[in-house]
Amino acid sequence: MDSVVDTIDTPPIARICGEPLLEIPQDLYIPPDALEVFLDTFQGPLDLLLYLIRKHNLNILDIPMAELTQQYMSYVAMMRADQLELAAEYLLMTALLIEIKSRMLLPSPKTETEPEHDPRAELVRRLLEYEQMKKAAIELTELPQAGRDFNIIQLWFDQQSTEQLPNVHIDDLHHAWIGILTRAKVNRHHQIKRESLSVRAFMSKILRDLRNRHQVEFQDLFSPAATVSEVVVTFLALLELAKELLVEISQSHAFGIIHVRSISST
Amino acid sequence: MSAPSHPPDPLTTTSSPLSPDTIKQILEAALLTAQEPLPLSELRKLFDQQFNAAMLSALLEDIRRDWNEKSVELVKVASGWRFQTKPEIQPYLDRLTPQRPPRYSRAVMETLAIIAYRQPVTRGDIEEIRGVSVSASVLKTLTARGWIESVGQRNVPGKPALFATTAHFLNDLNLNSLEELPPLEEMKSLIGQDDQNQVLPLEQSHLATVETQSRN
Amino acid sequence: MSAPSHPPDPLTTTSSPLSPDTIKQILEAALLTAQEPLPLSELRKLFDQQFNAAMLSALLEDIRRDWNEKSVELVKVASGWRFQTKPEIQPYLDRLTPQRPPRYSRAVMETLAIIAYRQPVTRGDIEEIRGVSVSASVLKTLTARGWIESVGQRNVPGKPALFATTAHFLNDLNLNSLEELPPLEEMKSLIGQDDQNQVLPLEQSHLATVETQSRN
Repeated sequence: MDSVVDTIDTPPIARICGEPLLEIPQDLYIPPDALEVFLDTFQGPLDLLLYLIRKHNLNILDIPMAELTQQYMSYVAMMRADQLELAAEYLLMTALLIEIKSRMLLPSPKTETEPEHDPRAELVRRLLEYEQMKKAAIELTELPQAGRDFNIIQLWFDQQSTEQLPNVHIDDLHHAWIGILTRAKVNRHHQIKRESLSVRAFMSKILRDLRNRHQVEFQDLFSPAATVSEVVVTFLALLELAKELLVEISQSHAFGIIHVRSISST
Repeated sequence: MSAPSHPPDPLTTTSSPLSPDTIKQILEAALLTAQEPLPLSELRKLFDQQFNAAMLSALLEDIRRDWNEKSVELVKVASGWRFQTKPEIQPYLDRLTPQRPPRYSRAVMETLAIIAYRQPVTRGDIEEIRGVSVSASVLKTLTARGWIESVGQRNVPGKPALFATTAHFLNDLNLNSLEELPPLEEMKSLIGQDDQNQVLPLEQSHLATVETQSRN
Repeated sequence: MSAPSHPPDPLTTTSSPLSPDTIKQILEAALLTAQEPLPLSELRKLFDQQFNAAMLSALLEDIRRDWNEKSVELVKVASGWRFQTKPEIQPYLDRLTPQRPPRYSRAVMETLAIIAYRQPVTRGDIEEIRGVSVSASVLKTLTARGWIESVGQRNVPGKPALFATTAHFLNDLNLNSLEELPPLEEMKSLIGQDDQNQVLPLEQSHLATVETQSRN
């Protein structure tokens, strides 16, 4: 350590309160090349002050201001000597420390309104509050942290596999239909006639049957299980299809087999 | 899974060899947390290449069996191994991501209504009733949904396709037949009384049935 | 765990009521695939609100026990339930991801601590406590991680933003609420045994406030 100190040249490395500082104070010496690292380890003037107080076992409730100020200024001088980029807050703190020190030297002005006030109180409050947060930060860092100490599980799954399709309720259909009718009524463009739904349904059914088979026998259009009304409706549907020229009904001879053929599929 | 007599310290890999159970645990954890399927080459890194691919493969097959009864399965895909949910669980999981159920446009709904109530109809019929042209995408939407299909062509110039609703449409709307569609009662008020008289007696009885059903 | 007096509505008309085992399977699948911790309210959606929270809680505890021996555990954090790997498995998993998440600097962690314990606070408040200016990058780091957010503005000139921690912060630190944060060290213990005999030069009122806050 001493050998390193010796390498420092005689010109004062700084002036504190006008007094030249010829060498770095022994008790807080750090190798110059480590200074920057050292400075980085401090989060600011409060951190540095706390370090000094704790290192020298100073009573935080009765800080010897002269001693602390001198220590602190040595550091700041050192940092400036090495032309480290020094946060302005360090210099501001120097001013504050000197102010507190000088106020303590003065006889406290006994005013009627204010009780005796320790000029160090605010500094102590800030130091303690900072220390509290500093320790809280260390504890927070030690808490298990997602991604660092454990991993969160999130399995791959295909959210696209079931595409949501619009839901249609029969009432929606009904409303759509009413909408059409209302518009139609307003426009008076065409007259909508009431038609039997079931005939229309059976027309579709017959066409669907014919689509694949091209031609069927008339009797095959009627399901053996069909009710009377189904038979009638099927027959009506067939007639309607014939009227709309969608099917062709043919009979080669009297009482022969009646063939139903889809015209559309030709 | 039986606990080893003294728990192996997973940190000190060099001192005590890992038990197959611990290796499986580590494999599981890696596969459950991985963002991508993990190939064997990656999985070997977990143990600093200590175990060969064959051994890890055997353990992976073991894990696959362990998970057999679960809702999540270990599968081997092109780029490696991964856990994934079984398809049968999907409908439940979908409830957590409620994309607001999409709705069909008015054009789609009206077209569907016309086809349902007036089938079989051509595109021209639909356009005439709606008073506006029907875009191809509307019919495509309904066809893709499996709700309508072409059941033939009308024998007029251009042979336009005739559309009808499908059995799938009835299923999806929880209907047994088209007669269960809501009766168009409101038409009475919309259409003149004259039209009413044209209804056949037969259809009256049919309608009565429909109306009873619709009240269910 | 008592079964509902009448069998719950089956999910679909065809399926039979779900067995507890199946419910657990579905819960597991949902929790294993979720991007965020799932609260009970979300988990109930899996079953169309069919089961009450108490029943699902009991099953979740069951699942937690089922996984006890595994390298993966079910935990409850601020936003709900989630699966995560146990810390002892991390050294293995780290081998798969060469770039470790950055250890946050003291500046970041102190800023985070001040926001966590003193929220809501402005940047000025943080600077006053730390005695140095807070760089924008520190707040940006914490915001980007989703740990802090601006929750409003203080009604003073300049309208500085007020910062608070998020639920995501609690989740990432395995916490259910801010009350689970490590308690702040008492001022008394910071002052030290020897110091305590001294007359406090502190403004008493101030200290009292601080200690009250630390108990929150």
